[in-house]
Amino acid sequence: MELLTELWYSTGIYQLELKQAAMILVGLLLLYLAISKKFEPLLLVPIGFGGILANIPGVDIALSEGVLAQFYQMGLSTGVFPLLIFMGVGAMTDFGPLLANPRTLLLGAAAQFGIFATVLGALFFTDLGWFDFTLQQAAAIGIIGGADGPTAIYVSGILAPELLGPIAVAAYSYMALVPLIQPPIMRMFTSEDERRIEMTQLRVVSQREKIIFPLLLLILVALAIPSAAPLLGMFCFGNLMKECGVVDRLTKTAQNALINIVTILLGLAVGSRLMADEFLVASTLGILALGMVAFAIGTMTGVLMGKLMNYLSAAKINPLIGAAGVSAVPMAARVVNRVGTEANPHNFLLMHAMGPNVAGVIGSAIAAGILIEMVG
Amino acid sequence: MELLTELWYSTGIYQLELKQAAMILVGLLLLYLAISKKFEPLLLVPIGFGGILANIPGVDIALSEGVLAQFYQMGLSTGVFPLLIFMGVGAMTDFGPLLANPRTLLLGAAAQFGIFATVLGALFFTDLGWFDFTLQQAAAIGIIGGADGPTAIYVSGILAPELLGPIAVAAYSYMALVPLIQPPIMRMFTSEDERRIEMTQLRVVSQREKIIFPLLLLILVALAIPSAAPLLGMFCFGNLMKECGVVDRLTKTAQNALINIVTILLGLAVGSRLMADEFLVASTLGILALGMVAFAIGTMTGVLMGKLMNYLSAAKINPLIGAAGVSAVPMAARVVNRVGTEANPHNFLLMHAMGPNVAGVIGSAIAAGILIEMVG
Amino acid sequence: MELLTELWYSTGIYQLELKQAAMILVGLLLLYLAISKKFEPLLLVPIGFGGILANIPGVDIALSEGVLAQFYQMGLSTGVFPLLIFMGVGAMTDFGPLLANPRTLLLGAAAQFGIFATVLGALFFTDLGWFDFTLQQAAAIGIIGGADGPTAIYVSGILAPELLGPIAVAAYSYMALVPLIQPPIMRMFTSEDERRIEMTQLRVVSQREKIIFPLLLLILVALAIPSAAPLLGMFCFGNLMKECGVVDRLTKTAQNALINIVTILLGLAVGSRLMADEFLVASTLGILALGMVAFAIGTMTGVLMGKLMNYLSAAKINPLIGAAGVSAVPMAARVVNRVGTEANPHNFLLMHAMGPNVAGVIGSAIAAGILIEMVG
Amino acid sequence: MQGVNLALVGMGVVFTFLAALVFLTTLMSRVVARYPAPDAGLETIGGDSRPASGSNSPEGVADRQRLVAVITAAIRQHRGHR
Amino acid sequence: MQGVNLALVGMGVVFTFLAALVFLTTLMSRVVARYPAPDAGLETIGGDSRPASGSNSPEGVADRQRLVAVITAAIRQHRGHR
Amino acid sequence: MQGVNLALVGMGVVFTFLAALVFLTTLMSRVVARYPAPDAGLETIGGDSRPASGSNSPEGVADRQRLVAVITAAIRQHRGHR
Ligand code: NA
Ligand code: NA
Ligand code: NA
Repeated sequence: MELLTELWYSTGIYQLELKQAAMILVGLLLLYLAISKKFEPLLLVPIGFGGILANIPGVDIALSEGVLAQFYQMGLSTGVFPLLIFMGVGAMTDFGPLLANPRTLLLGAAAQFGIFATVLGALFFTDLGWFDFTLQQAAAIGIIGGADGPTAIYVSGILAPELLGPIAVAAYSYMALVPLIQPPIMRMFTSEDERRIEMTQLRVVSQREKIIFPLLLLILVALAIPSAAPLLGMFCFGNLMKECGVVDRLTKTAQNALINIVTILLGLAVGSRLMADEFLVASTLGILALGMVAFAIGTMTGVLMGKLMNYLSAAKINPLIGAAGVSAVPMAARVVNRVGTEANPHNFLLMHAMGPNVAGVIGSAIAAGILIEMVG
Repeated sequence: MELLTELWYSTGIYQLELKQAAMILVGLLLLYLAISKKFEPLLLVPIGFGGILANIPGVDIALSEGVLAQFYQMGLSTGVFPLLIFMGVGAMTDFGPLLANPRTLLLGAAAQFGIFATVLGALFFTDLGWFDFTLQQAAAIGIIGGADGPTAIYVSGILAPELLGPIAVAAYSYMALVPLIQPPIMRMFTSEDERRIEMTQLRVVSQREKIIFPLLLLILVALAIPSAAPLLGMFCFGNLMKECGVVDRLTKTAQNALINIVTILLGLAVGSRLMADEFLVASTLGILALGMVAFAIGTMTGVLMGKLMNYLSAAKINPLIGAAGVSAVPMAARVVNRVGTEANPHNFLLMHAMGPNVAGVIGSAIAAGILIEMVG
Repeated sequence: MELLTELWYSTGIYQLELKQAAMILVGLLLLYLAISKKFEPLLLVPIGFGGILANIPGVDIALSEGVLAQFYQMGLSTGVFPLLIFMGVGAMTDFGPLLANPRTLLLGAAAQFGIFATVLGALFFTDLGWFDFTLQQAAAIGIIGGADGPTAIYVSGILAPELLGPIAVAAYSYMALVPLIQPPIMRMFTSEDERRIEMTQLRVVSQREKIIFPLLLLILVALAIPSAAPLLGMFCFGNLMKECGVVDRLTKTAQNALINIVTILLGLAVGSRLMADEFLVASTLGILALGMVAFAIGTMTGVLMGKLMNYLSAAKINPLIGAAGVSAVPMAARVVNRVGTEANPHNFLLMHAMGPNVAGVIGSAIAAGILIEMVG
Repeated sequence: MQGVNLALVGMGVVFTFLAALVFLTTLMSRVVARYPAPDAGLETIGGDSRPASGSNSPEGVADRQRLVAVITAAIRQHRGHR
Repeated sequence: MQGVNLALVGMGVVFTFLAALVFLTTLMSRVVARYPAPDAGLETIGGDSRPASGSNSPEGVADRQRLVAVITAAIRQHRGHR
Repeated sequence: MQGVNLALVGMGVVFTFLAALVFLTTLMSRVVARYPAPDAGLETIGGDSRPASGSNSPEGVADRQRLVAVITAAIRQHRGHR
């Protein structure tokens, strides 16, 4: 009898707290969005599932010696997982369109204003007394506006590990929402005529340029902003492996087995930060709200920069491609293409938008370096 | 001269103890069984080879900073390796046949009686003074009857790491021996008429059922037996990745590169526990004997449950499929099919046996959770 | 204003020391050799890139908690990475030609004289006061003459981790230079007539011989030189997986995903040892010079042994194949074939050279074991 | 004694759990059947609907089918010509 | 105040960095164009020249091209015969 | 002095070891030849019998051979038609 009582005390249903039940529902919601709505499923399936595991009462999965806690210790608190993913992303990135039209790098710079505006917003909310974000936390929240998952996870792992869960969820959710968030803003800040602008075809880019570019970028980062070097270094390494053409077997592994293994482990480890005690706090709402603002502002400043460049430059530039500067590769570039085709069926902006799109990855890694340098 | 003497002292032949030589022969025997007799070669080749390495005198391979000792520390004493393998197995499991006929889950429950009977047997042997097993050790030995390698390794890693070597060897050897162990027992407890029973074809199962099932199972485990959640959680995660259809690149890696890498490392790490001092003890004989008994009893209770269900149910059930409830996927299901075809050439039981077969995986993970909860 | 000054102090250009700039150029040079000249690109691309990352001022990438430092701690200071690579190399090695003509093993023995001569050379330089190498360091330098990357890295990780960077760079660079270093030496020590010798076709080798050979080798190593057992054990394990034919999925992973992942991580970790303070020292020049001598002497003794065997044996042996005994698989065997074809267009020595070539791998692992045993 | 308790409670829990799972699974299947998916084309048969390995992406499958069709045609032609 | 500084300096650095990168990239492309590679056959178009996955080894590519050629021919024949 | 010892002993051990391996390997090959395997169909030639990469399963090989045969036939046809 006593044994049965003890058994009953050991069940999850006896130990379950309301907030844990709520977080299990949040995990299921993330899985629903990932599977039915195709919200960044590669990340949100592991994150959502990890979130459920992290909130099972009576067993340590996300704490102490639990398996998700071990994944977290192994790869997130060390920064290894996001850096390896960045290497894999580098090995899948084509800088061709960017090299064909290097000025589009400036669009990737402009769109990072979303990051810094959000940092200001978070500090402003703290001044108002609505939330209580430290400077480190505000910086980590701002990086959501970089629209780049591994960068956001890397930065918040350094500056504000206690917010890693909500920041990662916000980053990947809003990236998935790019097709909903961006178009209204893009239309608001451009005229029909601007959206109709056709751009001239991109020039041919040689393999040697593609090989030299990641090295050039690496050296420039090393000389200017060393704190961005881990992120951009691994990114350039992946890209160099891809472009140099002599280590194809390593490239294939970096693009497949390695990035997939790390994605599974990273997703589960991020999920382990969705523990009720950490996630169900007021600041999560603030993070979700600020993240949305960051995306919106980045889109806006990217488009405005596109307008300015179109105004100043001899060659026509469709300002829509500025919206791709937030990164969210390749979703944002596809959105640009779609909005462009709506205005002018002969408009194929996809390749033109890929330049600012990958420039946005560089831009947000630079912004990450500055934030780590100045507030870390 | 002195140098040559020292050199002679450093050779393996000078330092070799008889029991190490014996264990090297055991390792060679395991390799012979794996390679020539096809005994679970994916596990027994690494385990056997690791066993040889672990018994080389004069060099630390399985101890202190040796490479196998590092694999052991990394993945077995933490539980990470068996859990990742379980994830991969989940990603290769099809719950379709089970969903088409959910009652077969009960066959997977009945066959777990082998586990608990063996725990009793181990404690009885201890009472008799033949062996000296603690309650923890008895529980770890019992789980051999679960006929599921990762579960056995996971449980004995928690409850009785000092027995991990013999338990893993027994588990995989008997799984390989399923085609020899099971048929006589299956024939003993069924009549020719029962073995001839043909079963109606399984209904169509929708993808949505296959997606929801692992989540349903996870939630039920979380509410009822949290201590089984690490094992079944990783299993359900792997299965959800496979069935959800939106993360195919992760599924493929979980089914291939990841599970293969972990299998190699886990096999070598298990082999490191075949050190002479740990393996060549009387209790190993007890473990081998009890493991055999566990398989036999599980087969018997599975078949008897099949008879009972056939008696009670409207739809005919061939009791043979109860034998697949021990798990040993997919070997036990194939054995069922073969024995069924012998009795009736028109009998195709393979798909019908896959239901209890995967149910046995769930059943033994639940049993593992209870054992960890009650004696851990 | 103060902020801008601080920012300026944080730039790489402000903090860059001359020697770091020099090492970044060394890294670029290695990348140039790897990419344009195809110098062992699979290793030298990661090593060169890692070398650049390790010399970026103002950020810890190769030190303390930096990502490359973590890779180093994880896999090089533990010996795990070179051993896993050796396993993968084993899984790609075919002992068929060696088994068809086992006497060629002696050529793989003779070529290891380069190792020991170089150890003597390093100690001699120390006696002269030119350098200051300890016995451990001399042994680690000598192993460059083994012409086998993982062996060199494994040994220097144990005996002289402070020299790991230059030793690995020398080992891989000279392996790449085999087509330049070896032919003049081969021609110098052979007559035109000897180079013209055609060898009889190799006999058929059964699969059973191929399965038994790695086990035979393992047992012999275990009995004779246990300190070589970690290296040769992992090598034989990989080879057994390949030849036994029952674990093909593990073999494929060991040959692809696993070895590629480890190669990337090992290359970056080796690169982390190219920090200016460690690399830009006089001893590096000594290591580069001695490494070259080691290759040359090994080639010479291999060829001389070939002449001796040709003189003593009934069956004709082309002494050129002795040069393949240094290992540098498969480059050295190809060089032998090319030099042989120059002398006699009907001469196809490739398969005959593969025997001594893989024998050289065994020979240098044995030599490594002796060095670890005697000076470790 | 401890062992007997363990065995009884253990088997009890295993059975209860799997019986509950039978019930919930049956219920789930009925609910799913009542509310059919918008895209009913995805229904699959009791056996495994997708191979455990190999590319499962729609394009991959289509590619493979096309390749098979082409090769089948080539074989047929080849045989016809002999 | 701290935040405003951070935002101003941050955006300043991001812009300066990427502007420098525009300049250096343009310069690099010009230099590369001036000194053409010995094997100019490797020039590729602005889009991605090689598929992100799949074997990129020269033999692999050649094999694939040959395969595609063969299959195209087979298809054409096949259609012609119908 | 220490170095000379090391070199002498080292080369001695390397040679002794590999000479022993020559002896044992030769012996092993003879024993294997005397007791032929039950399934002698597995004999392979001195060179590598299986490609280092790629699927080695019998079906895989058969598939590949069939594919090659088909493609060869298609090529021959294709050339014949031109
Ligand atoms: Na960005
Ligand atoms: Na079971
Ligand atoms: Na060698």
